[in-house]
Amino acid sequence: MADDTTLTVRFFARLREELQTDTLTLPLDTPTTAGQLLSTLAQKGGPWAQLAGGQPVMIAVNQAMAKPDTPLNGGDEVAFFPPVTGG
Amino acid sequence: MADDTTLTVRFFARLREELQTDTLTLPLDTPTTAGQLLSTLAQKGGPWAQLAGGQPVMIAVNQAMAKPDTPLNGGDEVAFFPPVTGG
Amino acid sequence: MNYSVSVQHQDFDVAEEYQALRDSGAGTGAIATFTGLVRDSGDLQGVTGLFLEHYPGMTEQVVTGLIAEASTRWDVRKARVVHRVGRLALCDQIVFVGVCSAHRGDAFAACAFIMDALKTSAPFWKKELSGEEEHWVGQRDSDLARHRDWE
Amino acid sequence: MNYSVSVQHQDFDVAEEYQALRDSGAGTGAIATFTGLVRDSGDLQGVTGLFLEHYPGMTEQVVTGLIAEASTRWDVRKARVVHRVGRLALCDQIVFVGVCSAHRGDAFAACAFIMDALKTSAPFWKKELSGEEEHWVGQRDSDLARHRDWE
Repeated sequence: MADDTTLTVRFFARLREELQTDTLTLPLDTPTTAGQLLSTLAQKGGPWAQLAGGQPVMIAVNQAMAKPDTPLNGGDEVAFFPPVTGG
Repeated sequence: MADDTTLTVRFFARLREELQTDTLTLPLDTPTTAGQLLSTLAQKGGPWAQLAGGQPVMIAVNQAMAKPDTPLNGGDEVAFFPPVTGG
Repeated sequence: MNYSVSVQHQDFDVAEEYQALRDSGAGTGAIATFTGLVRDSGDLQGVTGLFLEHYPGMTEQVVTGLIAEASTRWDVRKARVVHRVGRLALCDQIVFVGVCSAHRGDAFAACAFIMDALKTSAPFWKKELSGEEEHWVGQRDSDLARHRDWE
Repeated sequence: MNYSVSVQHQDFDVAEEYQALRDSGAGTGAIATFTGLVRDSGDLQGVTGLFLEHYPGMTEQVVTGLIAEASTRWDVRKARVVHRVGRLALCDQIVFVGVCSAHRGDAFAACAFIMDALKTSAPFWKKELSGEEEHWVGQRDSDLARHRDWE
């Protein structure tokens, strides 16, 4: 459950499968950005390392497209996913 | 009934109504063109005069779009009509 | 390439037309359709109906030629054109154009091309009816320009 | 402007969608529709089905935004988008986009714009299935280029 001191992080499609994770709830101690969060997650190693480079990762913050320098606030929902391919 | 010595001449839409004619069968004595036929018909006067100028008249010969200099042969079907407005 | 053209007095059923287009093989990824309806304003305001006339025989040849031209320019797996003639009421269906292609770009382009080209080269004429008033519709410069844009 | 967006597992009925679009008032002269189907070849050959995933909540917002953008650029009297998710078989319907306008140019443009923009900005992901094989589809440069062409 997201509140003012946590972030909800969601993964979709190939990323969801490779990270074997669809949702994480993380404490938000200090101001950060979507890009910094990606770097932090990449340090978990294994399949998480791909978040630091390689295949492109798209970012949404509160269900709107965002960029690596988009600031994150407590309670935000952040999502990481591959380029979209619907239709 | 068209045969080798006659032309069938058809009129459509506004022209058909104003000329009060949908089909004419004319003898074809000498080689002619669609444009010459238009001039000849315009000489009938009254509403026929419009065929010599004024509003644009489109021409088809044997059911394909044609031009004033398209030659006419015995047995041909010639049609005169206003610009098309379907769809 | 599979195609069919009908000019008819009776109404058409878009559901049936669409089902026939869907039955065009597993290579079809895209179906684009267009339907034209009788609107309440054209050259006249307060249009209550239309009367449509055509040149039987020539119409079918011209429309078949437009479909053939579209299929040389784009991937067209199946194409269908239905055009009504006679007296139509407000909101009635006038024309249907449907195209199946492998990809959406081809389906949209071929469908729009056939419709635009039909407007300026198929021998149909439209008379607007508004109460007692009747008015043969004039050709629109915008229609000629849309057709030229495909050249 | 009247619009509606659905993301659903179940199939949709183009006949029903078309009837709802027709019911858009006597000012509508043109209805353009697009339907996407599961094709037998994509990144893989011999595709037997697809699995489609989306981001619930964000998808609806993005697609609604695309319809709103289309309606600032063209006359849009009614617009409808249906997109399926989950497991789909060969030849199944994937997506429907329908637009009503006064004129055909606006209907075609708005319908094609919504479809092209959806492909590159709505959070849907497609996995191709071919027998035992599974493959997440990559974004196509041609799709990005088609979306940029509208800018």
